[in-house]
Amino acid sequence: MTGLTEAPLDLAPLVAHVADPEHGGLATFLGMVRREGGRREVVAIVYEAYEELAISELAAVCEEAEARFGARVAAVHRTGRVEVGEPSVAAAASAPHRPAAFAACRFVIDELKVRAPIWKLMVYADGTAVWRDGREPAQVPAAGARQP
Amino acid sequence: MTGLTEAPLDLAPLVAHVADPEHGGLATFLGMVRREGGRREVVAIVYEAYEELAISELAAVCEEAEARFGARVAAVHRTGRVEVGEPSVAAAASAPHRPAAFAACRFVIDELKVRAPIWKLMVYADGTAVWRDGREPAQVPAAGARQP
Amino acid sequence: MPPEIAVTVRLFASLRQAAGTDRLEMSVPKATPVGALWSHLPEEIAGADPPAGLRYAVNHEWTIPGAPLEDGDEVAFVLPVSGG
Amino acid sequence: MPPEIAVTVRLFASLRQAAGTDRLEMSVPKATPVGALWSHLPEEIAGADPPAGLRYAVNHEWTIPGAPLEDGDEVAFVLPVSGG
Repeated sequence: MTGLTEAPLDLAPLVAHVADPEHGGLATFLGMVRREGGRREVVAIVYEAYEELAISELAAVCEEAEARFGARVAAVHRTGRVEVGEPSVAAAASAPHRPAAFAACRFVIDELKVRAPIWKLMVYADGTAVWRDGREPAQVPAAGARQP
Repeated sequence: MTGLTEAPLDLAPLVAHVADPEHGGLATFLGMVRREGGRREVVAIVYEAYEELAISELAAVCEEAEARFGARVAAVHRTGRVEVGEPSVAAAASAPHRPAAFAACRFVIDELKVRAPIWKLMVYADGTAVWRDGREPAQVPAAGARQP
Repeated sequence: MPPEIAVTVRLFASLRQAAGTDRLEMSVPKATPVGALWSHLPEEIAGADPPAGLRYAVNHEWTIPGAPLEDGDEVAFVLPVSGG
Repeated sequence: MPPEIAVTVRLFASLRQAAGTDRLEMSVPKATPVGALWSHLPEEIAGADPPAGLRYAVNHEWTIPGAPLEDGDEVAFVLPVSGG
């Protein structure tokens, strides 16, 4: 069970999917949209995926974790708008013992955050919104200035 | 939210309890009763707690995790009979970032397994049952032999 | 003879099962250290020496084996927990 | 002049927003390396040099900037993902 969803995330089906009577440990992780108190308060994040590649990367990360840790793994990422306090990504991993369950879950979340092509549009309380896709500096100068 | 319960464990109320709009990571752990294929197949574990002290130890472990990792933490342990494949203990921890959420969750489960006075009666498929309370060797000799 | 005091002993797991009850009322000499209480248990309950790792609680708080008992104390034999 | 090939370009995030569409049909010289495609984007979309960390996928698989494009390929500019 890996993939993308536009619906609110629920841990229960992931837990049911990875549970195994031979496995004594089951770790999960939810990545939550946080307010980020700093200069500008975040009210939501809109997630946009390159769906075909995001789905195959999620599946690849889960398969790697299963092989590496002897675990059963599931991971689902939200697309669309997610409000502050709501989960944007859910991962679950079970293994015979506790350390492998934690390690597999941590591996999955760390890897998919880096590898899955899913971008964030930060939506702020002041009504502005900014993409976090490495292009922010280029969008600032209106005259299309190029680097030397 | 810490304590003991005779009812099946559910992650959802623990997740709701630790969720915080300033926290971006939320880790959970379920300890599951596992079959333990070895010589004798486990079908269930009966958990017996020294309730007053188990409750205060669970609370102390959660408070220590909250102070140490800047986390919000919850942990609930089952009492009574838990079948193979069902959870016997649930912990949840949220923190501003991922590493602290995982670390707090791991700390809670590791500590409470060692500190909370909760014993296991292993129930096997062959109809036998054995307490794991450090007394097994003393129960074997019928003649009450004492060590020299 | 020192005066006797009454203490309640909480039993768990295999101790409770061996005793057929989860608490015993015992009478012991005043100021008996909690760590000496095991030797006052009926042999059909204690069976042998206390298990390695036995800990003690008095009135629901951890205590050391040398702590002297007082009248009315509730003592718990906290057998080793198995984790996992 | 080398023959032209037709490729579809998938756009995401701020690129998609700047283009007002999530895909462009482009015509480029045969065997153009995928890493050279950015310079063929209309300037109102590309805006500037490609961002550091830009990656490429062709037909939904990762590829290297030097991979030559073929007629009918679907190219994706995979902007840096921000994690967290």
